Amino acid sequence: MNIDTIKKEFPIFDEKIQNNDLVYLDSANSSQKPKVVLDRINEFYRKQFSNVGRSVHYLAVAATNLYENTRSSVQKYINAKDKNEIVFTKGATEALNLVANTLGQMILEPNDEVIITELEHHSNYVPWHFLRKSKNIKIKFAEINEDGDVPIENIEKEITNKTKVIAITHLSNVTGSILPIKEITQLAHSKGIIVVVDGCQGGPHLKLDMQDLDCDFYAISCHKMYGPTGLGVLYGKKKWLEQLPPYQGGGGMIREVKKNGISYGDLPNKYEAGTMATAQVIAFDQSIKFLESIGIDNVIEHEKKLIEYGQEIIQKNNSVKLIGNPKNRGGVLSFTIDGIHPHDIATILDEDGVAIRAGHHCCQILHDKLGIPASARASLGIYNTKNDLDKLNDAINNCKKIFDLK
Amino acid sequence: MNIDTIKKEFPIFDEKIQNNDLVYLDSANSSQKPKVVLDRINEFYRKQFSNVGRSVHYLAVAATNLYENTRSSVQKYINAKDKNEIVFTKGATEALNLVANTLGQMILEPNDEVIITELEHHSNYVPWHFLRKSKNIKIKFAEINEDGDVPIENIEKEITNKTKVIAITHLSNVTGSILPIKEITQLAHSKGIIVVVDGCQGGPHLKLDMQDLDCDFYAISCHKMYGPTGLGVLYGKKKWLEQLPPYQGGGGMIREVKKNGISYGDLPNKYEAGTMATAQVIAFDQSIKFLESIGIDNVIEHEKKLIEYGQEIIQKNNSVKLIGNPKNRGGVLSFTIDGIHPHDIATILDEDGVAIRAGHHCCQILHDKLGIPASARASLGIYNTKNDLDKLNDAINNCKKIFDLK
Amino acid sequence: MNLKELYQEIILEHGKNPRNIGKTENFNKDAKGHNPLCGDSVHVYLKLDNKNKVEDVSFEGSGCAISMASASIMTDLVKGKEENEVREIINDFLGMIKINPNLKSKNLNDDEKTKLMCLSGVKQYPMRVKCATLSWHTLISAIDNKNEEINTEKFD
Amino acid sequence: MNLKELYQEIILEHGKNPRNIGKTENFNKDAKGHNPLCGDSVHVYLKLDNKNKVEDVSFEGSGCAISMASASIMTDLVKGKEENEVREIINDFLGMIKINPNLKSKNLNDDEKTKLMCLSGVKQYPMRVKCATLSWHTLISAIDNKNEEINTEKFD
Ligand SMILES: Cc1ncc(COP(=O)(O)O)c(C=O)c1O
Ligand SMILES: Cc1ncc(COP(=O)(O)O)c(C=O)c1O
Repeated sequence: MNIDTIKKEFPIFDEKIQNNDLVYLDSANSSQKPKVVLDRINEFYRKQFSNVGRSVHYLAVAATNLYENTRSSVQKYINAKDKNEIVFTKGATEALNLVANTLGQMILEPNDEVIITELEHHSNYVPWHFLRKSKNIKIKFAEINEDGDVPIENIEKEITNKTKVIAITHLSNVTGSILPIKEITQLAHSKGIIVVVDGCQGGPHLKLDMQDLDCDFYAISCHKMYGPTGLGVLYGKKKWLEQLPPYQGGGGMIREVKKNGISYGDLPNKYEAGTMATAQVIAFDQSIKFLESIGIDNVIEHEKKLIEYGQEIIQKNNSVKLIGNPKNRGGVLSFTIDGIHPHDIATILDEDGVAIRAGHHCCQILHDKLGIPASARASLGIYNTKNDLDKLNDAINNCKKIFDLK
Repeated sequence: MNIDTIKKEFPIFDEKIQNNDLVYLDSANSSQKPKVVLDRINEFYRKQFSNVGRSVHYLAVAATNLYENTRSSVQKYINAKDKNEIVFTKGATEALNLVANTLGQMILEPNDEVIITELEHHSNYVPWHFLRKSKNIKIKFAEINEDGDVPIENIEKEITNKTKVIAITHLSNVTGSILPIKEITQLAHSKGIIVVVDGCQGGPHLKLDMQDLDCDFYAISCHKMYGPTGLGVLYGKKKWLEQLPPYQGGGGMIREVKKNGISYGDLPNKYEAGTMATAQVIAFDQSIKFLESIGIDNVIEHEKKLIEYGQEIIQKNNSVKLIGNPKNRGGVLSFTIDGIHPHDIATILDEDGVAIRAGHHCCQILHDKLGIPASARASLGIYNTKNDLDKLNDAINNCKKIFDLK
Repeated sequence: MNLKELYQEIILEHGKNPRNIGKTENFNKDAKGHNPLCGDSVHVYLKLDNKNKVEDVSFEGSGCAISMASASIMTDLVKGKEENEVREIINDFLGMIKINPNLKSKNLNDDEKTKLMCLSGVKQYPMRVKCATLSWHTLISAIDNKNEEINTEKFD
Repeated sequence: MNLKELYQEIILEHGKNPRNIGKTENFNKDAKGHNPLCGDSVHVYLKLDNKNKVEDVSFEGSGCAISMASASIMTDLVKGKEENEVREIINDFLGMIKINPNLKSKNLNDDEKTKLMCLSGVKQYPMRVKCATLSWHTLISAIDNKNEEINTEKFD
């Protein structure tokens, strides 16, 4: 696999950003997009645009078929049993809200417990917090160990006979820890507990096999997966999506509408109320094809090498502290520098064309636990190279110089 | 104003659709997109892409500014008092769900009444139906008169001291009736009733002036307004958006997150959880600029002439029956032909390159009331011409010939 | 076959004057079908004799010319056939309307095949395939004694 | 001014050794400020004498070099000034950091202006302007006796 060739497929790297070559290390936030995806958006709007599903004219039929093709591609890519287990949402956040809200309507009772982890992104905490407020459920936090991992024992410890849901990230967007979803699901299912996975970082970096993981729900963020913004995917087992109530109401999700009552459509329409992100769904097919053309095993291998290299050079750098030391690390390197606030780091690195993120990365619980207000984060995509990490290290050194650090 | 020049700005009309020039009469479903919007999407992804609001690096700052620029443009375009009264959603359907859900959480009590009309789209009925189920509110339907209008008296009749909300369409997507929102709001506010407007068809066809209409909420569908798919706008008066609870939970909408509690961010973040439709928001600025460059008064005048012409030729055509005869008709002509099912009409018209929609157009209540299972609908956009309507009429005649009608 | 021919050749004949309309007397099986997209609906009534032969069959419903014609042709064709023959014919028709170029059933004679093939033009109009197949799915449901209403959104 | 200069010239001096840290004894006004984006937080304590002059002022907080330096410079500058002079200085600073090229205040001498202008480089980093202004907004809030916490997301 030749990364230079792959990188050439991303038009943004042809640009100079403030006179610098772009060293983009913010892919955990959002990935850049390959040309095929952008061309598809453009072509669809220019030559084939129509709304889907509702009209019988030529363009509408063609658009509907394209839209449903993506559903089938996603189904195959994540190895779901049924095409109707794929629901398009506006993002992973909406997907997680959908799950919490509908489980809250039907399954969760007051005093029931939901286990999340200290690693969770706010998107996998706030929706459950809403239920804590409205339904008086309890939220328990499975703790991280000193490496920033959540060993399965720490989850098992929190399980009681009130536990109804375990909602966990596949790959932490701060420590890079990869959680053993398959084992957690086995444990959970042996006790009749539903497993919801926040797959935002799993999507671009890991092999997605729903039959292997066996989780009940899996949320994907398309814009982190080389796809367009404004799109997410919720995978849900058919038995759940069939029995749970709808989330949003509107056109397209109904069967019959009368003044005194309404019946809802079948899957997948039931969860796709209103006009969907048609062009984005259709273009996302190209993101999947792009990933398939590289092969997820190659992606994983490439990123593994990079992360090992990055870990090595950063660890050697005086006063720089890596956050977490997980057994299995995905493409994220978060760090602090003693005496320099992460926002100052990010601003100074940016001056050298190195784009990283600083802040709590929507993981305030984790940062509180670590006793730091914020951290700096370099995160990888398929287009990154060792050279990018060298530049990161150089920029860190420049930054230290400004602050008179050795 | 020269329509030919305007039409040239829409790349799709350069295409042959099944060997025909495209006569696109399905804009109430979704409008075609001008080149400036498509170019903006492309340019943003290719040269400037980053997620907004969260990182401090150059691209992120630039994207955030572009994103907020659109908010300001929308504010000015609809004459809202404050930029923070503009919330981006995935569509008008989500906007209406947001309003119903949050009013349901805080304002509506069991047995309170919500008035909608018989003209409403499912997107402005199903979200209220959810509250009927969960909170036992009542939904009352203001009736249409024989012209397909909802005169203000018919709304007034339904008001009781239990009425808390009136939720109505600005322009019916079936009869084309334009409702007197300003007067309805005056009436409602004199009794302390909240007014929610479904502005899906108002957006592209009418002058939007929130200070003049004075409604409390207004929902817009960007893809019907020459903008990208997967985007909507909710306008809400600041006093409401400030006091109502959040809708979806996740990254970006919080202030502080602790294990035992969460406080929420201020407007507009509070209602924009998770990664938003960044590229779509940024490109929508071009849709607004495009509309501004033509001038809404010119749009209205052009469409008024067209609709009068269309009404005239359709009314003259034997066996074709126009639906509704509103005092004030926006760009929609729905009709039936005795003896031919609307789906057969649409399929046959499509063969001549005339794209219309057939069905209940997500208005089953209205179709029940009219005693028809479905209707055929031709709807207009800024790019349509008299020639398009002539072709519609010719195609209707071909269709009648096939069915041996005179 | 172009669209005009599709509509003219047979659909109009059946669509305008459908056969077997109404509620078969003493029917012993029935099922309802609904196409939410078009609003087409159909109710199929079936009377099987004690040898599982279709003694009588009829339908009530409203919808487009294609769905009404299809129901009308279908009821004509299955009358007098045995249950397993009917199942085989239904499968053959559904296969033809989706992918197969021709009908293969041995339970249909050439005349009957010609009649059915007039619906084959619907293939070119994918949104309308559901109109053509609604009554057939409903007939299976009636034979199988399924109580749930057939909904075209459920099958592809 | 390039970034290196911005950071080096003054910010480091203040950022690393901020003045007026702690809780002024017998303060009679105070307010808290928070920047949710960065996690910066500041608590300003103010002691006005009976002629509304700033007898003492201090701050507690944590945050980036820019916000700490800004708070440090601010507290130095307003000490000994009268309330309405302080208000005028704050407005002048906020204007300068957003749009104006220079400071115009008559309540600042040239030395004080030079000190403040070292923060002007922040203009080029729009995401960081909020860091530089947090303590200033918080000071207004303290003077005005507003009880609500200042949140940088609230003002542009
Ligand atoms: C009147 C009306 N309301 C609501 C909607 C729903 O809008 P969207 O599908 O963009 O969410 C539509 C469009 O389908 C409409 O015409
Ligand atoms: C682990 C994790 N969960 C959830 C999210 C939220 O995803 P989105 O913003 O696409 O809705 C993100 C990304 O910000 C993430 O990294």
